[in-house]
Amino acid sequence: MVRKLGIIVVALATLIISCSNKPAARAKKDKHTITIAGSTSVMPFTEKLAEHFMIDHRKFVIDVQGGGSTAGIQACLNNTVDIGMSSRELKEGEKMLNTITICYDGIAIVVHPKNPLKALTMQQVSRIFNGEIKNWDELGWIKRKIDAVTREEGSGTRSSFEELVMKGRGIDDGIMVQDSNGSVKEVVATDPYAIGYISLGLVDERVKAMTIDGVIPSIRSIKTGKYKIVRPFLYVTNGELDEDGKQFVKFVLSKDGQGILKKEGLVGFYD
Amino acid sequence: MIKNPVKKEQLVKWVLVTFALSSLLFLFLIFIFILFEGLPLFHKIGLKNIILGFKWAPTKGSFGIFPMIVSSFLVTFGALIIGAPMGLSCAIYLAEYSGKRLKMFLKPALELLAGIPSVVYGFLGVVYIVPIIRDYIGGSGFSLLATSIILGIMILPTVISISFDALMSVPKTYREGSFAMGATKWQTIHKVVIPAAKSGILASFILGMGRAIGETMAVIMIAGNALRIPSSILDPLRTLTGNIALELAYATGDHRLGLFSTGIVLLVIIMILNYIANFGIKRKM
Amino acid sequence: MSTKIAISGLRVAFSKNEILKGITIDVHRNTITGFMGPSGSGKTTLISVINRMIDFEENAHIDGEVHIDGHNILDGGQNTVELRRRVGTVFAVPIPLPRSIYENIAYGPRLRGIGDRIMLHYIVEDSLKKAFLWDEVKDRLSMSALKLSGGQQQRLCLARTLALKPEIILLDEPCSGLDPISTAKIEDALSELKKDFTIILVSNNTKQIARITDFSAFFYLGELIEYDTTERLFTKPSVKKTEDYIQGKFG
Amino acid sequence: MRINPRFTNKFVQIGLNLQAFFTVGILVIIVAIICFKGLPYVNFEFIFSYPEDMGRLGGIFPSIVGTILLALLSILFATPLGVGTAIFLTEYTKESKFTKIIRFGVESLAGIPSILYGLFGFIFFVIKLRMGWSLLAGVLTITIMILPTIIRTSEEAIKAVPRNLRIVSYSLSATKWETVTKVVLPSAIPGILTGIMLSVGRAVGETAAVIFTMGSSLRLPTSLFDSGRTMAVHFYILAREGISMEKAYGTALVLVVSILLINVVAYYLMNKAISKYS
Repeated sequence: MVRKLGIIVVALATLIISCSNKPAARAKKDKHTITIAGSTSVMPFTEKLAEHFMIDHRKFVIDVQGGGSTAGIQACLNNTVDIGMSSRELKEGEKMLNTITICYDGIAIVVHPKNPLKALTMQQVSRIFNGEIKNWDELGWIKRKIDAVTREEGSGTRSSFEELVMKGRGIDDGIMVQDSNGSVKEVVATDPYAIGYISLGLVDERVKAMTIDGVIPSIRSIKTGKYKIVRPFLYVTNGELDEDGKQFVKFVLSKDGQGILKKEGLVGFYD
Repeated sequence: MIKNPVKKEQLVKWVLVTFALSSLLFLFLIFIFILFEGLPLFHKIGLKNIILGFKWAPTKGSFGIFPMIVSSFLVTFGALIIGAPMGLSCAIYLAEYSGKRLKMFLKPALELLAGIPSVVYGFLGVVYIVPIIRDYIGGSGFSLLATSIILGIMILPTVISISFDALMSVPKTYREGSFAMGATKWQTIHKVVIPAAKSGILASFILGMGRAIGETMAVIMIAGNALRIPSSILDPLRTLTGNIALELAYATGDHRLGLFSTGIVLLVIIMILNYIANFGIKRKM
Repeated sequence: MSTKIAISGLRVAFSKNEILKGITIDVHRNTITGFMGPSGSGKTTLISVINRMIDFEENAHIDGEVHIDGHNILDGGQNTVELRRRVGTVFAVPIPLPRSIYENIAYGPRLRGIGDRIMLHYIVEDSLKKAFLWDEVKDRLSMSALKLSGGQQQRLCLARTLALKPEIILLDEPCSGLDPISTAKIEDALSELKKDFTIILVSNNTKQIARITDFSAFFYLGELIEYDTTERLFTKPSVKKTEDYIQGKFG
Repeated sequence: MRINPRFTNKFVQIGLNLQAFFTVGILVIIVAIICFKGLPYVNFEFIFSYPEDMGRLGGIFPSIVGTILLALLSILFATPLGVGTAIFLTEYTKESKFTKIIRFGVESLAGIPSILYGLFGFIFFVIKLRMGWSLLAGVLTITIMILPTIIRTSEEAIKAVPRNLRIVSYSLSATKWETVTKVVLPSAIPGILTGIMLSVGRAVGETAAVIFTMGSSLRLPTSLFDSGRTMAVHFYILAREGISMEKAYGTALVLVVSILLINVVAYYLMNKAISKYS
């Protein structure tokens, strides 16, 4: 009994010690593991790409994690992941990383399908999120409070939204906050009086994308540069990628990979 | 295996002491690491600016969490307003009115439900409570009211179980004495049993508060997480726990430190509540 | 006849309450010695000193010396585990361990490191035979000991003690809760056992003491009133108190 | 005005009856909703196949494995620590300042909300010890979280073992440790198992502490350093991101049923432990 307990204690201790130098250990352990983490906006698409990639490359294991753009970039800087995902441009202090733009994504302003309004101006959107416009009747609908939903501090989508739409105005504190594209969409899809912003790739029949300044968000309008609320989806790497990573990135940028992204409503490099 | 029994006994004792100390070590580590991460920000920004500050914009240098402290207390009291009377009357029913068989069945059944994961409560809140509030009362539904209802239900098992034990531990002679003086059952319960079990019932409320204030995932699903102090029960709000869970995965630098200072404030509140429940009240029992 | 246990000037107090007030007595090898006296006389406390089970009582203060084979067992360096192997105890209420009959008997030998199955089996059979229980349980050794009757349980406890191969056996009113038949069986067993062991029988039953012991001691309120051969003590007690007790005038 | 006390008495009795059934009703409804909504989607395939398209299609097999691994490994670590502590507190020491401090530590650990365990696990195991989001980080965090439950239930169980059995064991020349392992623990096992089962239930249902330490990778974890997703986390993500309500209900059903089963076993063992000595 004593011995058993002893073994357990020793095992526990060894485990804790052995994992303090784990990144190196893992790199050696399995040659074909690629770890990717970061933006929750990019994550679902990366997962899809990985699923397809692994069908043809059975020896590969691709580990895709969320965490957010900033966390992904930090993890990349610490070498805890092979590839970081970001849904915003790099900031000062992050610029030493290599970036690979895998595609572009529009940010759609979405409302519930029952909402009769079809178009807003950029100005109106920013005033809604700034808290200046509080009721739908100010925009020509019923007398009912607007349930605006934003993303949380630190999100790449929010950071792009602030830069492209708010242009320096603050987002009001009274506005609801959700922590992913999916949860924003879920609120908008269930609340007829809600408005939010999500990745264009996630827009489906459950939510309605608004025309902004007369332009409907679509792959075409993004390509032609008419739709302005667009941000890049980036893969960031710290120095050169290893061969495994290169193979995956090559697949992502290939016609097949880009085709998958296009099917998801993203704007790639092929037509 | 060590043959000398005396030496072996000594060894065993030391191993067990180490095991017992591990709990203290873990508590210490938790405190140290949360404090270590969060305190530098208190130093940098100032205690007052964090605890009494109204603006939370960690990427822009504002770390005020006063609205979240207020909101945490609001949902906790909201949960108590809903859960305490329901839980207490359920406990009174179980302890004083129900038959032995029903008691044997209901009490464990209620306690089993304490095991239902909080995310399930949150999910049902989103699917059922939030739309009902939105359609029939107003607002977006993601609100203080919805959160209080869900938390109120979540603390029921805690309140029921501990109040029940407190009521059951009131000696039979108290009741018999009261009946002998011609009191009705309710008069006995109301004037004799409840006062005698008062500290246990209070402890159940405080432990329920502890559960409500610490709840996270269910809360971020239904609270709406807005940063302002709600001005009505239909407004969305963000609790301390919600703040941590919403932003932890994303945060770096000062932002992360800000979440750890949120953690410190939460930890302090919880420790005070636990202290009151465990040492202030139980001791009198 | 040589001395096995020599107790001198033994005082035991719990907090300020003195239970034994200076006891001096010699117990002889291969005899049955009866300790008798009304409740509160300190006889149970006395035997709990001999096997050092008194260590588990809180606030016990012990003074004096208890020598077994010339060695003071109240010494700080005494190995109590070893002592309890040499001094076996049977308690007033039979307390079988919640396991099988076989495992109850084998418990002690196993602790001493005896793992050999044949050896263990021999010890179990031998001990049960000596306790006059073998015939009743030989077919159901794997049955839970808790299912035995009270009398059988007490003989099981005796057998369990015998399996330790002790030198001394302390019995604390072993027959207090038993029917006459079970009592007779235990008494028969004890009379056989004194050939190999030194036995101390604590009892409030003067007739039992008279029936089976060689020496008797009478205790009263923590003091040893009289100690002699059983025959002499019961026929010509030198103290009036002893006579009154034996005749059942108090107790 | 004075209301007739007999009337009040009857009134209160009826009120309490209704109230109690209302409360029980709510809780029954919760379970019923999960069952009825989830049942159509739960089948052999759902349980044993891999998820596709982030869980929109397919089953929940990896999250079931992740849950089992997390729960089993956590109790593997927490049980010796917890039972050892309980043995120390009950058998090896008298009540003193020292035991008071340890009890205070245990009580405090029990009161810390899971998000703070998540916060701690994240900074300590994931970041400082560089485990990354991994099964190991999750296991160690949950180990600390369930430790108080195991200590408290084991202590109760050990205390319930009659003192007589210990005395007998000592009288048969057992040492303290032999007495503990051969007599006390075997008798206390049902009670200890109750604590373990309750802890398993807690680990299975936990989200906040798990998501920040074990991560949320949908892969089947194959080593301690792999990230993984438990059923509770999977359910949370499915429901919150609106990926699939059907799969969410299905997952919720599997989750709730397993927790209820675990708790029922715990109660069964507890009753067994109680009836043993009374």
